[in-house]
Formats: sequence, structure tokens, C-alpha cells
Amino acid sequence: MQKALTIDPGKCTGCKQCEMACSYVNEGEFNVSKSRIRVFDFHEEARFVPYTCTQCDEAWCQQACPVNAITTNEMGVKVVHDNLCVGCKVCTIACPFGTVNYNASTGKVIKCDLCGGDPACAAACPTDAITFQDVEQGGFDKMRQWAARTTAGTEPSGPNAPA
Amino acid sequence: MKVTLKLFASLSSFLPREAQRNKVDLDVAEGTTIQSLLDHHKVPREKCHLVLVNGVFHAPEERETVALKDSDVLAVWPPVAGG
Amino acid sequence: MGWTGKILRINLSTGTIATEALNMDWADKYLGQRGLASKYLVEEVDPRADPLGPDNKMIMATGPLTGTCASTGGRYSIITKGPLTGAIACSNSGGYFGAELKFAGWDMVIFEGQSPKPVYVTIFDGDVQIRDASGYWGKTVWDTDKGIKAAHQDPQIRVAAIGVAGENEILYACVVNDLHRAAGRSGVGAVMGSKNLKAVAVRGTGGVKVRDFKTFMDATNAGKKVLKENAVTGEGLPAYGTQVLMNVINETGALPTRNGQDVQFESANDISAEAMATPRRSDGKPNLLTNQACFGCTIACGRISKIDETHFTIQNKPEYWHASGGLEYEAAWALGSATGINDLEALTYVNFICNEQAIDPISFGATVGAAMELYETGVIDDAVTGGIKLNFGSAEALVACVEATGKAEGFGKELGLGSKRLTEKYGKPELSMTVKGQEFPAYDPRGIQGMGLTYATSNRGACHLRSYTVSSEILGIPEKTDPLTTDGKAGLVKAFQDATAAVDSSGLCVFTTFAWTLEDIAPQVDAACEGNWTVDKMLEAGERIWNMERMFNNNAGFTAEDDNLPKRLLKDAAKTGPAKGLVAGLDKMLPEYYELRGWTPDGVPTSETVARLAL
Amino acid sequence: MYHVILGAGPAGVTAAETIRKHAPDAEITLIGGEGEPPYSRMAIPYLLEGKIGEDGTHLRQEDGHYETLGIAYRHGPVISVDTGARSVTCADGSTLGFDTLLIATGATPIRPPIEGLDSPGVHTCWTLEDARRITEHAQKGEPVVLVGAGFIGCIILESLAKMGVDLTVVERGDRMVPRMLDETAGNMLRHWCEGQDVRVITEAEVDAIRSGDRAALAVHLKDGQTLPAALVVIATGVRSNIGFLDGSGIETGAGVKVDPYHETNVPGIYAAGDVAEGINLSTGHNDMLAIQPVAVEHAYIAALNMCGIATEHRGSLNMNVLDTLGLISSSFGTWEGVEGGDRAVLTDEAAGRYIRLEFEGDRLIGAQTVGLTDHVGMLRGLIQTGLPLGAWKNKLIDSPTRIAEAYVAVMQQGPVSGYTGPKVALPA
Repeated sequence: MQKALTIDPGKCTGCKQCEMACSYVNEGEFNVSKSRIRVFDFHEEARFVPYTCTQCDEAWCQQACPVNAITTNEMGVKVVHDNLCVGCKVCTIACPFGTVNYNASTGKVIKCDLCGGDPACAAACPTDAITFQDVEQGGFDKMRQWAARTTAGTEPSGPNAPA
Repeated sequence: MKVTLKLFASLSSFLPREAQRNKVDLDVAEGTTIQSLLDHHKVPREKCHLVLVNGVFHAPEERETVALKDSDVLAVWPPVAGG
Repeated sequence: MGWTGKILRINLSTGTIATEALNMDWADKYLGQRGLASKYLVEEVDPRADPLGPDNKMIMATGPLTGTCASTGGRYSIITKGPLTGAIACSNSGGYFGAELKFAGWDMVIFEGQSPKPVYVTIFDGDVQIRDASGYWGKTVWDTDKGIKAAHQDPQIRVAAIGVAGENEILYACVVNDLHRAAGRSGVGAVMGSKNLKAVAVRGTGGVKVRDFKTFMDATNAGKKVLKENAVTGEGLPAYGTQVLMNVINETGALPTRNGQDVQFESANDISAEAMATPRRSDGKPNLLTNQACFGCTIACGRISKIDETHFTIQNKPEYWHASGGLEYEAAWALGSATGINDLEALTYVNFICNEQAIDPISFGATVGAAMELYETGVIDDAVTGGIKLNFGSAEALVACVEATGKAEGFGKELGLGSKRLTEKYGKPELSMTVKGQEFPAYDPRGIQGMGLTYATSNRGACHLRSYTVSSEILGIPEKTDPLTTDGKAGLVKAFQDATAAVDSSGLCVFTTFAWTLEDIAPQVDAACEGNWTVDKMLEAGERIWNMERMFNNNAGFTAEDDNLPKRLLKDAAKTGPAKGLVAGLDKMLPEYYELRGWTPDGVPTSETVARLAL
Repeated sequence: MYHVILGAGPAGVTAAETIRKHAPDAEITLIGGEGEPPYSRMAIPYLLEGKIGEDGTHLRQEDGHYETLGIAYRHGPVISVDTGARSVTCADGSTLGFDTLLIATGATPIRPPIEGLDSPGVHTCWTLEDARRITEHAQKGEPVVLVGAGFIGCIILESLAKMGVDLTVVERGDRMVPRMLDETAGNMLRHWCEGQDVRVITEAEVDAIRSGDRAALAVHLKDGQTLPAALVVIATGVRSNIGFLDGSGIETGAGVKVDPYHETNVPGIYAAGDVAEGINLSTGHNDMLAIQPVAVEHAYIAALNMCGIATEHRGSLNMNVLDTLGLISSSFGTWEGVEGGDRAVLTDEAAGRYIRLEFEGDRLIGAQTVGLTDHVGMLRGLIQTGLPLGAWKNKLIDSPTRIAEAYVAVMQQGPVSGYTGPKVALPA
């Protein structure tokens, strides 16, 4: 059974514990600017929106990579292999969700890899705005619909399109 | 005798329907204790953190024995704080 | 680790920017933030310096836990000599600014001198610049925040700024960061204004490291678990915020009302947390939209409110038809109960303006309350108020006052003096509900006796956040004491004062202490930074900090006579509620307090105390 | 079904894999043109600068990848297509029949009419073989002339500079990457390069390459300048590999003509990638968009149709990303804007930042950036979905840097607004 991150902005308080947990696990320090998950703050609308990779089924980033440095693991997670990534950044423009970022200090791209199956952001979220759930549960479908919306203009041209 | 029951914060859902603004005036029998009145309204004991009669705090061990008097005001809160 | 080890020193007179290493010997004795920055201030500023003159300094300081994943680890403080009191001032704020400063690589920033013209300072990681602020002078905090983000084209910049109130040295002007979080008390915004410093803009992309990550993660996770499982920090505060106290304190008979004439407000429930959550008759929506966390906070007590668009305050002002920081208990009390006003929407609007213009709503509301009493007793009239009908209960009058004070116009300038100077000016000093010139907050010492000693001995003037004995006397945290008695309160106050000084120096929010004790906090601090921080060492640091602040104030000219309360509280008994017939029993507590502190009967730390604390 | 795929670049490989996914029993043959394992041209610059070895350029890394998938891989190249007999003929004379055919033969560099272009030491930079030769000639400190500062030229520029050669770039246009970036951005790149000791000569054309005295070669420009060169690299554009289709009856223009299903005028014969004129999302017209993500999209569509899953292509977005000696730029869609549209611009050359957004109505249609690396793909997302920006358009005109906020806001359920309710349920 596959699990996925489910995000419920209605529960987010904007505390940024997810960003800190992410940067700690991935960068070994508390550095929200290097987090793979980011909380957007819509102050005037009283809304906070955590945002990260949805691990598309057939991912744009993966298809765009010229050197096969992004692969899908057994949990369906799109993983960047640092030893293969040449830093060409094509995945950063190919991902229509903008969730693959270039890290100039390493010359590689970074994206959410669900921390190898135990995402630190979900564990750190104090309000269950970010949870790690079985794909059958409702939240995941919602996420998928949201993801599908990005491809709406080109459906079904993209590799993300329903087959 | 008449007493006033005030339930605040999350406890307000235990007030009878006729209550307004967290408050209801009740006719109760002489000898009604703090706890018996709260039990009557099914207010969970573990949620009754701050229990004031006329503004004076009553510890859990007193609530079974302290009887309310005519025109007493019983006000109750769950665990809350501020600053 | 925990600290970045670097501080910025910005001289606004000369325009020079220097960096220096953090004094680690001092960090070992004073921890960080409030304690450590106060040490710098005490060493560098003459206690008799004019708070609004060039010799005063203003320090923005973080703690060792600021910018870490410790719950609430995002605090910073502004430390300076306060203009409202003349005493040492330390105002603590949340939001995101403090953590951003740490991410930019700085533990603290010391502002010195006075700029000849309006400036703002940008701290973008290691790139620090003093810039022309003529385009922002005269603007609100909200416009300045927006303007700076647009000018530097970075929406992730964090801004701490003053409004026109601070520019005009309104004595209780504050510094507002992240639009609605404030270093609120003692007039730190007036000091910033006196330095012609409009704003500090920070953007940090560096990381914060701690001494021992593994231990730190274990300690902070344990701490978060305690907060989550505690009914107050896990449920009460996120759902109701601090505002839940409105009805509690009113029922307790300790809600100062109409400038302290009464201890209960008949309309308290109209301006309470319960009212904020209730759908309005007008539009069917509640005032409260949601709660918000400050950086790293797993409690999230902040209120986000939206005013009814048809309300008289904003019906013609669409620029306020959006959500922003809502009422906290202290603001709701000062703007509502102290003035006898029961209009929740008006109070929310006034709170918006206080944030937008960076005015401390506690001192402002309390000063309006005093002015209302002057007005109703005929001491001042419409000629003085500029036509404002300053009656208790008038929302229109309060709105007119906040707009005038924010812009420092007309009667607003007089209100900006604070209640002590205002009532003195009109020959009625006894109507000022202040200690050391600072308005006291939302607890009447006649109904909560410990708070009388708290106010009287607070090093920054009347304040609840220096020793929040309400926690014990009313809420039963950590254990219930009787609010109506003075017995044991000297020890209670001292214990709260020392522990709070330590917490305020760590980078954490004092609200964690509704669930945490120092037993929870010390392991987090110790894992973050060097110094072998135990509970005992933190308490010792707290006591050292308290005495250091006291000695600064004594050297500034304060004496035991200033450890006092307004006559009204000492002479006029409470009229209603459990405290009916009681006055504040300060005389019963103060001598015992001095003795416990190791001070002379004149309130001066003895040489033994000074030596014991290595001061 | 027997599917034959001509070309083993990203389009060919993606098509083969996609067919396999949807047609487990089909027979698939993939024919490469170069006698190398399927590799990525995009990786060549990184091979040149030594970031990866030749293995690192391979499109798929696992041993036996194609065998495992039951994809027969053989070398060609194919020299002709017989649409009547439904067969292809390879250079070695062998022929293969097919049920469906995919033409994914890509493109080759244009060889401009310059005297001396065949001299030793003059190379294009397109194939692994080119890369091997360039590596031989590009010695540290030696003068190298790069002809062409288009997208491919600029990618090669980065590697040559990193190889430590004494580099001069000659570009015919008035700025660097004129087809990807506007004047402001193009000149930012130029100043950046010049700041790193790369000489940039624009509005200049090469007249001849002759043997030189200061170096092995001398590059003569039409304006009279002469540049010494130990190596000359030609990067003046590419053209589709369609020559072998002459006389086949398959309709071609600049590339192979296809319908929205990526089928050619000959039923059962499809085309994808650099060789195909697919639909440009921005214009709605067929166009050559010679970039890897587009090649992959074409291949995906074509492969589905080859399997009988009717799938229409609505268009690909033109986009590029470039790292020029550490200065990162990107462009998307109709970056030059349209008449009557609105524009948001941020220029901060000192900080190496530039953002230009182009709107039509309240939709984003094009974008260029310099110095932006976070969430840059959101620009693609906004342009491709065409979601109305509403109030965010004016916010972006004020502050183009708020693009990520705008994206998240409009991608959420409608406009982000209104009552969301407290996190902890309150009694009514």
C-alpha cells in the first residue's frame, strides 16, 4: 500500500516546524530557506498553505531529466540521485508545480523524497495539517485532483496525464 | 432556590438551550452541591478545571460537599490560560 | 552553537557598521536575549542617560533557542532604557523576525547614537546597510512593511518598524514586526524613533546549528509532547487564545474597570473570547477567523480577526476589510474594560490601528481610561480634547483617540504622554494607574494580591509578564494559591520573576510555562548551547539578571519609594466580587520580598547578594 | 503489433518505454544512429567539464534496461522509408518491416557557409564523438573561439570556460541567447560573462577560418577582426534530420508534419522530438521546439496513439533554463509578450536579478528570469494551465517576486479567501 503526504491548509497555523524538520533531516541544520516544504502565508486571508512535491505518478521532472538522475522508488517516490545529477536544472523548469529547486551550494537539484518513507515534516506538524496517509484515504485523491488541475491545459499531453 | 450557572469556553455546549451568553438562571433544590449541579448538566468532571462560586475557587475535593445557596453564581471553565 | 557568536553594532550617528564576537563569558552568566543584552546595556549605557537621547542604545537580541525547532523558539527582545519609565526596558516579541535575524547570522544588533535623518537598516545575511528612509517616514508599519518588501523585491523579508507614533516619540510607542507582533511595552518604539530609525528589515538564508543535535531533537520533541498533552497549551490557548481570561478575571473580581474604579465590568462577556467566536448578528460571521502561530510555536495562541465591513469604524475604509492580528486579552481589557467600552468590532479596529501605528494598546487604553475619568470629573473638557466626547463607554471617542494618537495630532499628543504625565499635567496624579510611569495591565491587585507586588517591583514598570502569579493565584498553575491573601506571595513573586527572566533569555515564549517547568526547558537550552545549563544554573542566571536590572534602575535614581502602587489600589477597597472590601496589601508583602531578595530595607541588593550572584 | 522507432534520443527511448507499458506483448525495435548506447546530448557539456564520464550521459543507467523491457536496440542509421511496403532500410542494407513507425531522428547542427569550416580543430558540439574531439583540443589557457551564443552555444560556453580555455564567443545577433531572452537579460548574461574573462563579440559574423600564426587557427570576422584559436566550436543552430525521408511520401516542412495525434500524413507513421513540427501551446500552431521536455511529450503522445489509445496533443510549451557561469536564467512561452498585453518587470542587475512576466488579460503567457532558482517551474504551471490570476495580476505587476505566492493562491480551491475556521473547533 502506498502512502502519500496529505496537506490540509485549514489546519496549518504557520509555525514552520515542517520547514525546520525538513532542513534538519536534509541539510543537518535548521535552515528554512533550504526546506523542501514551504509554508505560504496569506496574511490578509488568514490562511497558511504548506506546499511541497506531490510525487506525480509519471513525473515531469523525471521525464525531463536527461541523465536518468530522478527515479521512482518502490514507494512511488521520485528521488534525485546526487551521483548522477549534473545540475542542468531542466527538471526545475519542467515541474509545473515548482517543487524541484536548484541548490547552488551543491550544484544539484533538491526535492522532497518523503525522507525515505518517514517524512519529517508530517512528524513535526503539531496540528496534523501535514499527514502521511495511505493513498486510499480521501486526502490523497484531493491532492491528485489538485495536481491534475495543473495539467488541465494540456491534458492528456503530459506524462502526468491519466493513462 | 435560584442559582446562576455559567459555563465558558468549550463547556458552553453543556448549557441548557434557554441559556444566553454562557449563562442560565436555574431553580434548584436546597442542598444542591456544586458537583451535583454540574453532574446534572453532564459537564465532564475532568473538564471542570476552574470552578468558582461567586468568584471564589473551589478545589475538586470541596465540590461534592459545598452546597449552593440562593442566588449563588457558579462559573466553570476547562483548563485555560492567558496572559 | 545555539548562538551564531556574532553581533552587529550599528552607530547611526556616524553611519558605521561593525561586527564583533559575542562575549561568551557573559553568555555563560546571562544566557541570551533579555539577560545577555541587558548585560551589554548595563555595561555600555549610563543609567542616567536620556532615554531619547543619543547616549541611549537599543538592542535587538535573540536567545540561543531562537531559530531552532524548539517550540516557540522564535522570540527576540528589544532592550533599552525606556522613555515611559526611565527604567531598563525589555520588550519581547514573537512573529518571525527574531528567527530571521538568527538565520541572517546574528545573535543581536546594537543600535547606537542617532541618525541625522530618517533611515532604515537592511540586514540581508552578511550584507548590512543603512538606507535612506525619507520615503517611509510618516508611513504606517503596514505600509512600511509592504514598501520595503517591494523596494527590495523580496516577499520573504521580515520587517520590524515603528509608525508615526514612534517617530513622534509617543512615550508608549512600540516596535511591530510581521505586521502584528509587537515588542510592546515601555516605549521601545519611541527610542527607535528618537534614533530616526524607521525600520529594520531582515532576510536570512543561513542555518542555525545546535551543540548536540541528537539530544536537542529528543529534548525538544519531549517538550512538544508536554505542550500538546497539556490541556491549557494543547487545547485552551489555541482555541480561545489569551482572551479566554476576560470572563475568568471578571468573575474573579479582578478586572480593572473604568480606570480602576471598579473591579468587574458588566459587559465583559461582550468583548471576550466567547464573543469573538460567536457569529455576529450583522453578517453572520464571527470576529475570529483563525489562530496563528509565531515561528516554531506548537501552541498557536495568536488571533486573526476580520472586522465587520459594515461597522462604523471601517464602513468607508476598504483598506481594513481584511484579516489581521485580533484582540489579545491585554488589548481587549485596556481598550474595552479600562474604558468601559463593549463594542468588540470597535476594539478590534483600534487594535488594528495600534498595530499599524505601533502603539502599545495596554498603555494607550489605560491612558484613555484615565483621560475619560478626567473628562467625566470635569477636569478636562471639549476644548482640551478637541471636541472628543470622552465618556466612559464611548467607542466613537476611543476610535477618535487612537487615530489622533497614531498620527500624534491634537489631543493625541497629550494622550501620547501616558497616564502619569497626562494626569500630572492636569493636577490629578492620583488618577494614573501606573507604577514607575507605566500603566498596569489587566489584573486588579485588590483581587489578585500577588499581582500588586508584581507591579510594584517590576523592573520595567507595572507589568504582568515579569512574574505572572495569575498563573498560580487564579489558574492553579503550577499549583493553586489564594488570590485574596498576601501570605506567601513574596516568595511566589520572586520565584516567578527569576524563572521568567531565565525563560525570557532563552529564545522561548513565557506561555510555554503554562505547561513547562524549567525541568522541561533546561535540557533544551543545554542541548542547544555550551554552558552546562541545568535548572539551578538557569534559576541562578534569572536571579542574577533580575538583580542586574534592579541595580541599573537604582543607579538611574529609582528607590524603594518607587516600588509602589497607585493610591486607589491601596486606599479604595474593591466594591464588588470576592475582593469586596479589600485593598492591595503591598505593605504586607514588600519587606518580606526585599528580605528574600537579599536587599536592604531600602531595596538595594546587599554586597553579599552582589557577591553571591557574581554581579 | 510491431513498432519500430527511429532514433535513440529522449523521444525514441521514452516512446519505446511508453509503448511497452501499454502494450506488454508488442514487439519493439529501437534504432540508434550513432553506434553509441542511447545517450543524452544535454549531458555532453557536463561530460566536457568532467562532471560525469561517458556513462553518465546515458539516458538509462541500469544494465540491461532495454533487454529487460523487451526492447530490441540496434544500430542504424536508417537511410530510407518505404511507406508502401511499410519497411525501413538501414545503412548496412538490412530492412525491417513495421506496423507502426515513429520517426524520432532528431536534428543535426547547421554548418554555416564559412570558408575553412572543415579545417582540423573546427568542431560542432553535438555528439559524443564531437565531445571526445573537443576534449582533445581544448587545453587549459589555449585560445578557443565559440561561434554562436544561442541556447546551445551558451551551454557549451559554460563547459569551455570551466575547462579553463581562453574563450571568445562570436554571436551574429545583438545579444546573447536572442531567441530565449530579451535585451536586458541577454546583456546581463554578457556582462556577467565579461566579468569572468569571457570575451563576447555580438553583431559579428565569421568570414573565414584559416591557419593562424599566433595559434593553429585564425578566425576572421567580417568586420576585419582576427581571433586566434586552437579550437573553434560551431554552435549556430540545428536542423531536423529529415533528408532520408525524401521521396518517401511523408510530408515535411522544416521538420516532419504531424497532426494533433503526432501522426504523419501516412497512417501508422508518427513523428516526435526535434524532428517533428508539434503544436506550440503558445501559438496553437505547429512549430519546432527542439528541447528535451517537448521531445518527451511528443514521444508520450505518439506512443499512446501507436498503441491505439487515441490521445490528442494540445501543445507544448517552449521553455529553457541556462546556467551561464553561475548566472541562472530561464524563459517560458511567449516571453516577448503580445500586443495589448500587460507586463511585470523587475530589473536589478547589481544583484543579478531580472524577472519579466507577460500577461494577456489576467493570464500569464510568458516569462523570463535571471537569478531565480526557487519554485521556477511554477511559471510553467501558470502559463500551461492558463488559470486566471484575478487580483494577483496587479500584485505581480507591483512585485514580480511574489510569483510563488500567486501560484499557490490561484492553484488552491478558487481564490484564497474567506472563513477557514479555527484550527480547534469552537462552540457556536
